[in-house]
Amino acid sequence: MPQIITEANLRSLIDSLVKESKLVVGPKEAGSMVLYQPLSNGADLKLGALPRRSSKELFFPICEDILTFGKEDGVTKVKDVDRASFPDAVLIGALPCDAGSPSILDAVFSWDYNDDFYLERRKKSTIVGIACTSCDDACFCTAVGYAPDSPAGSDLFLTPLKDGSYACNAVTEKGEKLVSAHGSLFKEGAAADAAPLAAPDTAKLDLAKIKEWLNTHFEDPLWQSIADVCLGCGACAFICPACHCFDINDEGTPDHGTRRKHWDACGFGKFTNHASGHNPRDIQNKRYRNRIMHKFKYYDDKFGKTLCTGCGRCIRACPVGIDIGDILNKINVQAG
Amino acid sequence: MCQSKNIYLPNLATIEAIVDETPDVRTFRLVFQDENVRENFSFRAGQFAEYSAFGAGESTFCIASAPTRKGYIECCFRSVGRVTEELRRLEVGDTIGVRGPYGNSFPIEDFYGKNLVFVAGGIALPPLRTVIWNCLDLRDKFGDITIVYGARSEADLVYKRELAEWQERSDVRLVKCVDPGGNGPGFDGKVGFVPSVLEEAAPSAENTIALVCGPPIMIKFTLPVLERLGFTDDAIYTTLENRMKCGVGKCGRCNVGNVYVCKDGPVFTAGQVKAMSQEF
Amino acid sequence: MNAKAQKAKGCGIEPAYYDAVTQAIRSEAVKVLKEGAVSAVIGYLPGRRKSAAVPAVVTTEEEAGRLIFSPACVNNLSLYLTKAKKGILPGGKIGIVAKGCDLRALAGLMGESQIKRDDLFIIGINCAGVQGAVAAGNGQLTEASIAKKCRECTAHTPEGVDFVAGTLPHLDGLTPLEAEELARIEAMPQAERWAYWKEQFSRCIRCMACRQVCPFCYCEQCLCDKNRPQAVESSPRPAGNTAWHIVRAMHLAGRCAGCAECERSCPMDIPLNLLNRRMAQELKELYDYEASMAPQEKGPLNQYKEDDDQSFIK
Amino acid sequence: MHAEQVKHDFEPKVVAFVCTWCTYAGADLAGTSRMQYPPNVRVLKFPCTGRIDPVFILRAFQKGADGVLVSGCHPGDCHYMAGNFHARRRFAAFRALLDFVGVDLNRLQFSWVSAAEGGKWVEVVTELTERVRGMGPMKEFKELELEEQWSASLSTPELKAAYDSIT
Repeated sequence: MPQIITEANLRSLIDSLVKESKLVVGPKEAGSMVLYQPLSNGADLKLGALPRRSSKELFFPICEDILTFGKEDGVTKVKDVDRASFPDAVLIGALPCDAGSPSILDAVFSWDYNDDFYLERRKKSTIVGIACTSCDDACFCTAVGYAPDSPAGSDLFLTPLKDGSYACNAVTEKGEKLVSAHGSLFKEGAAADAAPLAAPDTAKLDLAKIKEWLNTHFEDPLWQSIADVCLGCGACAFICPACHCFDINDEGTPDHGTRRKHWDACGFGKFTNHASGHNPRDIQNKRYRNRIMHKFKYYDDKFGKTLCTGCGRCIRACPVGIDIGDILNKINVQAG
Repeated sequence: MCQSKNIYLPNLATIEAIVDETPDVRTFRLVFQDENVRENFSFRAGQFAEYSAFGAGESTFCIASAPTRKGYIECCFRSVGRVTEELRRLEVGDTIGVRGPYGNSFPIEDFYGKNLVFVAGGIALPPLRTVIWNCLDLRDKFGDITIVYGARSEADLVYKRELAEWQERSDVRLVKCVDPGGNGPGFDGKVGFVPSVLEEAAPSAENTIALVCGPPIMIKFTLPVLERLGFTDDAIYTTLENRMKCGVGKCGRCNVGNVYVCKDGPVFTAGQVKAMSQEF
Repeated sequence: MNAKAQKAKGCGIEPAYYDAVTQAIRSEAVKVLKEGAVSAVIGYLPGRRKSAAVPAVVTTEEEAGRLIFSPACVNNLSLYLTKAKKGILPGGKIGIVAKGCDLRALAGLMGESQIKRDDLFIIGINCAGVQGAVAAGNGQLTEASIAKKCRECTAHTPEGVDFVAGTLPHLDGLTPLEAEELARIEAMPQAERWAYWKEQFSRCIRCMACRQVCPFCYCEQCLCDKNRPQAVESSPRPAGNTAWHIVRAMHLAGRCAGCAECERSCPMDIPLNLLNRRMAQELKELYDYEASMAPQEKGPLNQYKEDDDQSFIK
Repeated sequence: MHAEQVKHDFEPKVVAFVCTWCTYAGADLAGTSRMQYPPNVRVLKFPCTGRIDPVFILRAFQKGADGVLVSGCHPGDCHYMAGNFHARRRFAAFRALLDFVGVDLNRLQFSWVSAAEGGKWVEVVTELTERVRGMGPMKEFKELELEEQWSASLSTPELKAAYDSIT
């Protein structure tokens, strides 16, 4: 028997999680848009819209302190950040294209060296995904192997039902725990019919074929044609659920300061600039190529995963209308 | 409080000695402050570290001292940016941060019994100097050792005292050179660019490994020379020096194609470099 | 906020108007390319999505025949003539499609000696308006989807261009939402204004789209990328964000052409054009300077008069 | 004889950006003439007011200044002919911008002080210092320094201490 939770109870669940001093993050109205933000109560949850930024920032904050330094009586000291104080978190209402991203990023943050900032947050969070019921012409999750009802990455997955309640599917132990700890809010019973799911208007892409094409088309006129238009801003990378490049910078003085890790983008001209002035990716052509290659080839070469969930955010955000879905389609066609 | 390691947390080290190699290149001899780290820090020739000037940031340099010499490490840098200028302001006794060692290394054990040719240009001698001393400290394990080293001008030659020492030694053949116009009166080396001086010196490729390090333009012209001398791609080693921030394969800026230079490199054979995406 | 203005209703602009402009652009672009008068035309091509158009540098008659003008043609193409995008254009005279607001940017760039009028063939558009940042998906221009800048446009008709595309339809007067918002913020007590901007800037993610999309941000080395000394913190925290946006507005004061591309391209919907407008307003009041479609030799901040106001100086 | 020093609860930090030809010499004159003025002011000299980038003023506020003074040669007296004329326009615009984002302009003072006006220097500095003292610390920018995006906010004692050290 599946577990069912009504919408009112879902909001009550948030209330009680907040009471348990958990950090509850979910889609919330923020001015003209919806953003994943900490919810202070159940009423804050705003479902049915794709938040402007992805939920990756719960695990990989836009900017975080990684250590502090300073001088005590003239002696330089370095202090670690107390990661034990990272709060237990529940990400609630994450759409499949967002819920899926941490499981992609786990690989890079834990190969050989463990980035404990990411991993500690990851360990302490439970992801409650929700099936997606609305989409627009930028969505292409189905093209890259996700789906509006894909529970990949979720610990607990909610499917909206026609009667306004949600069918709950515990995907992992974390999800089961969440349900059993708040058993009174869930009830067992026959599920009503599922609400109609979003249906992105894209054909499934053959990612293996695309990768094969990328293997042999490091030099291709395609890159130049995109680079001519691309402005080299970081909008696409920053709102992407899977982009994970970062910069490390010191702020403050040698006497009192903080070392911070913050988002960076491979589209920026200075990203790879050497101190000598030599820049391996000196033109936009190479930088945009790196973006596509990293997502659909390099990451797969290294970690066996594609670095894209098809959320379409980069398409909506691009100031000059560069459309990664369109580019992939073109490659797909060229690859035969 | 028990938590797992913060991979971005540097060890503190004290600057024990400062040597000015050229007007803008400086060597630090560093000693770790923590006794435990001092005792246990070990690395292999070719590995690099992230050095921090607190308040300015971190910069990536190779560890320039030989792994065979314990108790300290050395780094060598040219002041060109925010961090290196801040480092330059530091004095003996000041504290800097060191994270590492990171990356792969030269497979020295595989070179046992072989002749070695070192080819370096300018500020790129430090990554090879660690290997040179490593090999000289185990001198009887190797055959002939030839060092071809050049810089723009006499003043730009780094490690001048060590060059003199190598020149004195009978078991090392040192060919030093400067670019045309960079020689002062009484310069005792050759005048010419590294690739042509190397061609002239013509070390035998027989049972020999070549280790090349220098600016991209020098490498570009040196590889064909080595090929003409009979070196195969697998007998040529070089290091890639890309911009890095994390040093541990996370931040995503040092990659050349699917190769993370900070983890898979920085030491590569010429064959490996040729197989990479040509973007470095 | 005006409730009537928020209501989605037709702007009274027929799709036929955009079709006519499109046809005019196509035939002129094809003509000048064929004659060899220009080596390339910078214009708009349709995107895969209805609500998107993509800037393009077209060099063949065939491509020129696909150029469009639609409510999705939001970009200020003058950006592609600056050194920020150097290397993408072939040599020789370049054709460019320009709306009135873009034309002011072209004039500004000419005033700053970045481009020469003689090197350009300008296809001006009698522009009825384009869509705003959050566009409705169907590509139709409605009162809800029209860009804020277009609601109070004073540059519908291009001046000093080589060719004018389209005839301006009748335009209904729209409420000047942005001017109202500007007045509202100006009327706030100072602490409230600080709180307003603090909230806006805190959303900034430092993607630099506002800088990259601006035709006047063509510096090869932006002050904000410098770290010796570091003028503005590079990390996307409220402190550095605030500094960045103040610096940006200041560097554009007296130069900004009012195309509002910065605000449109901001993925976090920060009302950046309010800053630009406030500066433009101040410079108009103080020095009677306005961005115009005709190049002006000097901007208000690189000239002076001996009797300029100095009542604020002791 | 030194005047009796009054103890205040709050000693504001005032940063003065001055041109080297006029105001710096004027401040020097005030010093050599043994005129008394509040020690709260930190003087930074520049070749010309035309070199004083608005970003310096911003930076001063960010790094803990409670008040900023910008001072140079009288119009017509610029060592470089027109530097202060250009600066005048730029500062007029910058004031408007700061006002628009909600910075209290009472914390920012511009003045012309010539090399002969030691007395005016004392007057300007004293007035600004006392005015800012009355207004209390410049909290706005300092608070910004404390703010984080929600995903990064932490409140460990170490971080708090690091922030508190911004002076």
